[in-house]
Amino acid sequence: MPVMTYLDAIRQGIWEEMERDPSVFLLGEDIGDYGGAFKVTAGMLKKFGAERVIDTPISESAIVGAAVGAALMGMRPVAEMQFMDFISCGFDQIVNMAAKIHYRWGAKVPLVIRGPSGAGVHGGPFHSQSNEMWFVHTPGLKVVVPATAYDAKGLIKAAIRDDNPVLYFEHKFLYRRIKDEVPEGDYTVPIGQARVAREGTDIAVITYGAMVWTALEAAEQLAKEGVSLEVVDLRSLLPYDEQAVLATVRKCNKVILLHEGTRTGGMAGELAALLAEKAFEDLDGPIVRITAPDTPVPFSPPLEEFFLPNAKKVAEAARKLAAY
Amino acid sequence: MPVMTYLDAIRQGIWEEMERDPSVFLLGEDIGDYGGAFKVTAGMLKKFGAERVIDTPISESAIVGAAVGAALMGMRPVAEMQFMDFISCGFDQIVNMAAKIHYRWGAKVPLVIRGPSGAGVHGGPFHSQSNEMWFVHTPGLKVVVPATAYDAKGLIKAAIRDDNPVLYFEHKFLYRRIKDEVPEGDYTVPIGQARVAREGTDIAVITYGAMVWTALEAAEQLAKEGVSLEVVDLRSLLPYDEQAVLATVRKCNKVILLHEGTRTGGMAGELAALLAEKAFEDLDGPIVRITAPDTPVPFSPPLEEFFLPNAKKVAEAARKLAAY
Amino acid sequence: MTKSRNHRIAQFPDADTLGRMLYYLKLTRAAEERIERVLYRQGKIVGGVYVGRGQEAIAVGSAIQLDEGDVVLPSHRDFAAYVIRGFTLKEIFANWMGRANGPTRGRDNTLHLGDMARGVIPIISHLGDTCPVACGVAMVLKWRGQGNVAVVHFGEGTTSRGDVHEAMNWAAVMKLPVVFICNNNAYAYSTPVEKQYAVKDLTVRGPAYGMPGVKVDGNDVLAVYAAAAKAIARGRAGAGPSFLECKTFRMTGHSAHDAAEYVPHDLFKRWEEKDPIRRLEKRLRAEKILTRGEISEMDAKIQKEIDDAAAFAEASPMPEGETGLEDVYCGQNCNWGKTSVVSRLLSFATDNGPRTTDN
Amino acid sequence: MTKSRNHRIAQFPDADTLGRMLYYLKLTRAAEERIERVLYRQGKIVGGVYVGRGQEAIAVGSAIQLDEGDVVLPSHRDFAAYVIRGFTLKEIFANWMGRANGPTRGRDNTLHLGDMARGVIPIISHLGDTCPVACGVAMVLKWRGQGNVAVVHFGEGTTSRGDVHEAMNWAAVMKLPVVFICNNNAYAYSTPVEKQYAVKDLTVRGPAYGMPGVKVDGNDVLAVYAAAAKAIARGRAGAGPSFLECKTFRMTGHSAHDAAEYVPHDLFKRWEEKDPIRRLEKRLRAEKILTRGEISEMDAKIQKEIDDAAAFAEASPMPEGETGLEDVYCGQNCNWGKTSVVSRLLSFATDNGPRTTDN
Ligand SMILES: Cc1ncc(C[n+]2csc(CCOP(=O)(O)OP(=O)(O)O)c2C)c(N)n1
Ligand SMILES: Cc1ncc(C[n+]2csc(CCOP(=O)(O)OP(=O)(O)O)c2C)c(N)n1
Ligand SMILES: [Mg+2]
Ligand SMILES: [Mg+2]
Repeated sequence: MPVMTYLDAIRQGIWEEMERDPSVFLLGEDIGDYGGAFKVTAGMLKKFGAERVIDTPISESAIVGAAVGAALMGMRPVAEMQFMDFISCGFDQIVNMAAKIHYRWGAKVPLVIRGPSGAGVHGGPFHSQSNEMWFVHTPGLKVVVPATAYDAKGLIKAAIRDDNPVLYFEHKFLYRRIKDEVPEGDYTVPIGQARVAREGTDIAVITYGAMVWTALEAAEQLAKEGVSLEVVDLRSLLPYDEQAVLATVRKCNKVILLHEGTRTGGMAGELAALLAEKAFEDLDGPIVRITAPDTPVPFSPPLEEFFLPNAKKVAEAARKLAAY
Repeated sequence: MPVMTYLDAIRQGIWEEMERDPSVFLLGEDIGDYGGAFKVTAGMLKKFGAERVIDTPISESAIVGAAVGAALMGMRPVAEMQFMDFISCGFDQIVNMAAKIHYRWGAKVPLVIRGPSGAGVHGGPFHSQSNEMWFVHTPGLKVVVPATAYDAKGLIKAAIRDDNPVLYFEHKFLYRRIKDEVPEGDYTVPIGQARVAREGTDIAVITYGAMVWTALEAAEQLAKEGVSLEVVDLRSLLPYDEQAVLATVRKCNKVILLHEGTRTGGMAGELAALLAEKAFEDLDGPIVRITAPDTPVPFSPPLEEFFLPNAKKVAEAARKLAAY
Repeated sequence: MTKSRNHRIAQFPDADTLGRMLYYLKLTRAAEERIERVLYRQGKIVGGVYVGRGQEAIAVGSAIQLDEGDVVLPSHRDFAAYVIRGFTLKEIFANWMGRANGPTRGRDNTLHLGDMARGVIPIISHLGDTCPVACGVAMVLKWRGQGNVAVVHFGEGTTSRGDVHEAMNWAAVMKLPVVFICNNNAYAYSTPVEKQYAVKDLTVRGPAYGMPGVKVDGNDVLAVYAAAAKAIARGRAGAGPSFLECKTFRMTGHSAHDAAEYVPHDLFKRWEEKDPIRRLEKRLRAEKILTRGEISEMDAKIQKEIDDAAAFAEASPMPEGETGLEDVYCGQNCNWGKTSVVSRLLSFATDNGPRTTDN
Repeated sequence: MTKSRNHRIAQFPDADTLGRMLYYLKLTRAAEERIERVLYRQGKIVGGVYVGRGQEAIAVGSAIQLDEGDVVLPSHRDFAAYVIRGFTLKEIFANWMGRANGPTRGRDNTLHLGDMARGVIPIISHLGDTCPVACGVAMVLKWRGQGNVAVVHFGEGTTSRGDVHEAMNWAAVMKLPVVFICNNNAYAYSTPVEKQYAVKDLTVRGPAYGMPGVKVDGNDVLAVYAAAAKAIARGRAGAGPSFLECKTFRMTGHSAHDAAEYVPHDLFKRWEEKDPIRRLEKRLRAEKILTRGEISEMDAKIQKEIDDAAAFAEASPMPEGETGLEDVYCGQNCNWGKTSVVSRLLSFATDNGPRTTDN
C-alpha cells in the first residue's frame, strides 16, 4: 500500500471526490494557482478548471454564505479557511445559516469547511487555535478531526458525501510529519466512529487529532513500565462515538481525557459527563483531564511547549492513575 | 427594601454606574430614544446625553470593535446586543480581539457586552439561543448569568467595574416575570461566586439563569415528597465557583446538572469533569444532566415546551436519583 | 456562457401582469393586516410580527418577473415574494400560527419559509446573511448558463452589516447574476437613515463595487417593475449584478408591538398619499384595464381567500413536542422525506391566484 | 467640540522632517532585510515573517505627522509606524525572536506590538479587525476634543472583509477623526486585485460612505505626506474621516517562505524603478538637504543600530514556560504591573533615532 503524508492524503481524497462527482467544487483564498497556504489544493486548478477551484476575496463570511447558497442549489462545496483561526470571521454564517436550514425547512446543505488548526509550529495566538468546540456545541453541524493519513482521506471523502455541513479540522502539525499507509482508490471512514489506535488494559486515553500521537508515545513509554494504555482516537467529535468511549472505559476502568484545545468547556468535559452518567459504576478512579491551559496559544517556543500537552505529561498522569 | 423586576434591576445597576463613573457609556442598536428593544436603557439618553448613549448602525462587529477601541482609551463601554443571538455577528471581535489583548500586550480592555438570551417566549431559532458556552470556552473573557433581580444589579455593576471583557447574559424570560428585593444604592456581586439558592441535603442541583427558578420549583415539589434538593445558582460561568460546586456535592453526594443550553459541549459537561476529577469519592450516584436537546430552539409553543427543561423533568430525575 | 433567451426586456408590464400586480398588492396588504391587526391581537399568533405595509410594491414589482429557475431571497417585509413564488396563504397562515403543517413544521416563525423547488430562500433573523447566500446561488445559476438570476432583498439598515458588503463585492468580482434590492423604508427599527449611513442615496454603493446603482420610487410598482426588469435582464445576459435602492416608507411600527412613536406623525400622512396600491388601482381604472366592479370582485375574492386560510390554519393541529427532535440532520431522524413539502402541499388547495411559474 | 490648535496644515515637510523620513525609510528597509533575509534564514526567528519592502513610504509619510495623543493602528507591513511611535529596534527584534523582554513577553509574534502610552494598537492576524477598533478610539478622541486622530492601515485585500465596511460606514455616520489608509500593494498573498475587487480604484469607496477618497502614489513619501496631512487636518478639525488609497507594490513574497512565483517578473522590475527610498534620497541630495557623506553616515548608524538590536535580542532570555499562564486576565495572575512595559523599557537604550512624540 502506498505510504503518504497526512497532507497528501487529504489532497488525494479531495481530488478523487472532484473526479467522482461534478457537483464537488472548492472555494477559498489563494487555493487556485497558488494551491493554498499549505498546498493542499496544489494542482487542482489546472486539473479541474477555474469554475471548480475558485479563488475568493478575503471574505470568510461570504465564503461560508456562498457555500450554503451553492449547496442549496445541489452542489457540494468544499470551502477552505486559510487557517481555521479565521473561521471566527465566518462564524455567524456557520452557526446560524448553515447549521439550522435543514431543521427549519428541510433543505439539504451538504458542505465542508476545512483548514489547518492546532499548534506546535510557533504560529502564535492567531494561527494555532483548536477551536472545534464552538461547533461541537452547535446542533446541526458535524465535526471531524482526523489524526492519521488513512483517516484524513477517508474522512474528507465521508465529509464531502455527507448531506450536512461538516467542519473538517486538519492538524497543521501533522501535515508533513505523519505518514502512513493509504489505500489507493475509494474508501470512506464513517463520521461518528472512533478507532482504537492502540489496545491496552489498564488506562483508557481518549483523544483526537495530533494528541493521538502524543498518547501513543506515552503508551510506548508506559508499556516499558508495565502499565498498559489503550488509546482511543475519536476521529469525529460531533457526533462522537459514545459506544466506543463507554467500551474502552468499561474495559480499562480508568480514563485520561486528552486534548489540545483549552480546558474549560473543552471536549473532555463532554466526555466526562457521558462517563459520569453512563459508566459511573465502571470507574475505578477519578477521570483525569489533560488539556491545554485556559490561555491563548502563546508564540515563543518555550511558552508553546509548556502550553501543549505532551507525552511526558500524559505519562506522569498515567503513572499516578495506575497507582490510584 | 424595594421590590423590583429583573429588568429594572439591570437598568438601575447601569444607571448608577453611569452616574458614578463618567467613563461608562452605552452603545447599541435602538438604545437611545427608543430605550432598547426591551427598554433596558429607557430614559438614559435623556439623562446622560447622546455622547454616552449611542445609537449605532446595525453593525455588531463594529459595536464590539468600537467598544474595544474605547476601552483601550480608558473608557468602560457597555454594548447591547439587541438579542444575544446576534452576538455571532460580532463573534470574531470578541474572541480574537477583546479576549486576547491583555494577554498579548498587557492593555486593559474593560467592557461589557450584554443583552437578552434564552427561550420561553416563542422567539424561534434566532431569538431564543443560550449561546454562553462559546464564550465560556474562550480564555480571556468572563461570563455572567444572573438569575435574580438582586444579582442582576450586583453583577452588572461588577461587570462594568471589571477590567476585563465581560459577557452579561440576561434571560429575557425573567425580565418582567421575576421580582425580588433589591437594595437601593451601591453593592456588587463578585464575579466567580456562586450562591446557594436553596439549602438541602439529598441532591445538589447546580444550575444558572432561568433554570434556577425551575430547580426551585422542583425542589418545592420534592420537599413534599421528603427529598431535599439543594439548589446552587452559579451566577458566573467563567470563572465559575469550583469550591461551591464541590461543596454542594460533598454535602449531598448526588448531583443534577441543569441548563437551558443544548447538551453536547454544554456547561454540564464542564461541571461533570470537575466533579469526576475532584469529587470522585464523594459521588454516590451517577451525575445526571438535564439540558435542552441538541436541536435549534423551535418556535411553536408545544415544540418549545418540549425543548426546554422544566420542573417536572427535574423532579422526575431527582426521584430516580434519590432512589439510586 | 449564458443560453440565449428570447426575453424581451419589457420594461412595462402587459395588462394581464398589471392585473396580477394589483391582485398581489391587495392580497399582501389584506393578509398582513389580518395577521398584524387581527390574529396577533387575538393572541392567535405568537412571537414577533413584521409586515411590509406601504412597501408592497417592491416585492410585487420585482418577483412578478421571475421565471422558473430563478431564486428569490426576500426580506422579512416581502410577503408578496413568497406568494408569487407559490407559497399558499394556507401554508403561510399555518406557519404564523406554529402549526404542524406549516412549511417549517412549527420550527420557525414569521416568513422564514424556504423551498428550493419554488426558488425561495428565506431571510433569517440575522440581517444581511442572505446576501452571501445569494452569491452562492448565483454562482451555480451562472455555471448552469440558463440565464437565471438571484434576487435578494434587504432593508437599508441592513446595509450596515459586513455581510452585505462582502456579498456585493463578491458578486461584482465574479460577475454574478444577482439583483441586490434595498427596501429603503427610512427606518431600521427606531433608527432613521441619518444614523445608519452618511450619504444621501445608497445608490453610490453600486459603483463602489463595480455595478450599477439605481434609485427607484419604491411606492410605484411600475417604476420598480422597470428598474427590476433592467437589472434582471442584465443578470440574465451575464453582465453581472445590480443594486437597486427602492425608496419607500414603513407604514407601521417595526413590529406589531411597536407603536412607532419615534416617527414624526406627518411622515405617515405624507407617505399615505403615495400609497402604491391606490396609485396602481387608480391607473388601471383610468386606463380601463380594470373596472370598479372587477376590482370589488378582486377584493372580495381576497377576503375569502384570507378567511379560508385563517380558518384552515386555526383548524390545523399544533406539532407534537417530540417531533422537535427530528430533522436536525439530513438523513438521520429526518422526517422531511416522509412528510415532505411536496406531499404536505397536496393537502393545500392551490386556490390563491396565479403563480409566476405559469408565466 | 474640537480644541483649536495652531497646526499649520503643512502639506510639505520641512528639512528636518525630510531627513527623518529618509532615516526611517532606510531603517525600515535595512531592519526588515535583516529579519527576513538573515535572521529568519538562520532560524533565529520562528513563525511567519511579513515585511513591507517597497511600501515603506506609506507608514513613514503618515506616521511622521502624528502627535502625542494620536493613535496609529498599523498593518503587518507598517514597520516604520511602530518605530516612529517609539518602539525601539531592541524591543522589536527581541519580540521577533520570542524573547521574554519583548513587548509581548513572547506571547505574540511579528509586529503585534501594542502600547497605549505610545499610541499604538497593533494589527491582529484577523485582517480588518482593527478598523472598528479605530472607530472606538476615535470616538474617545472626539469626546476629548483635543484634535487628535486615529490612523488605521490595511491592505487592499483586507477591504473585502465586512469589518472594514462596518468601520468606514460607522466613522462616516459619527464623523469620527479616523484616517483609513489602504496600503494597496497589488497582491493579497497570491491574489491580484482583479480577484479582490471589481473597480479600478478603491477610492470610490470613500464617497460611498460619505468621506473623501483620495488616490496617492504610495511610493512617493512626499505624496503620502501631503495626502495624509490633509486627511489628518480634516480629522483634527472635526470634519470626519478620510480614505486614502496608497498605490504601491509588495517587493517580496507574501511572507518569508513565499517565492512569489505568481507575480509576473517584470512587475518587480517596473516597481523597483519607483523605489521610494532612492526617490527621496535623490531629491534630498539634489536639493542639498543632505550630502552624500551625511547619507553614508546615516546608513552606517542604521547598520550599527540593527547590529546592536540583533545582538541584544539574541542575548536576551527566552521566557519561562510557566509565565505563559499569567496575564490572561487583568488583575489576576497579571504580571504586566511587575514587569511593566515602562519598567522593561528602562533596560533598552533609546538610541534609535528621534521619536515623534518629541516633535
Ligand atoms: C444582525 C442583526 N442585528 C440586529 C437585529 C435586530 N433587528 C431586527 S430588524 C432590525 C431593523 C432592520 O432594519 P432594516 O434593515 O432597515 O429593515 P426593515 O425592518 O426596515 O425592513 C433590527 C435592528 C437583527 N435581526 N439582526
Ligand atoms: C480574516 C483573515 N483571512 C485570511 C487571512 C490570511 N491572510 C494573511 S495576509 C493575507 C493577504 C492580505 O492581503 P492584503 O490585505 O492586501 O495585505 P498585504 O499582505 O498585501 O499587505 C491573507 C489572506 C487572515 N490573516 N485573516
Ligand atoms: Mg428599514
Ligand atoms: Mg495587498
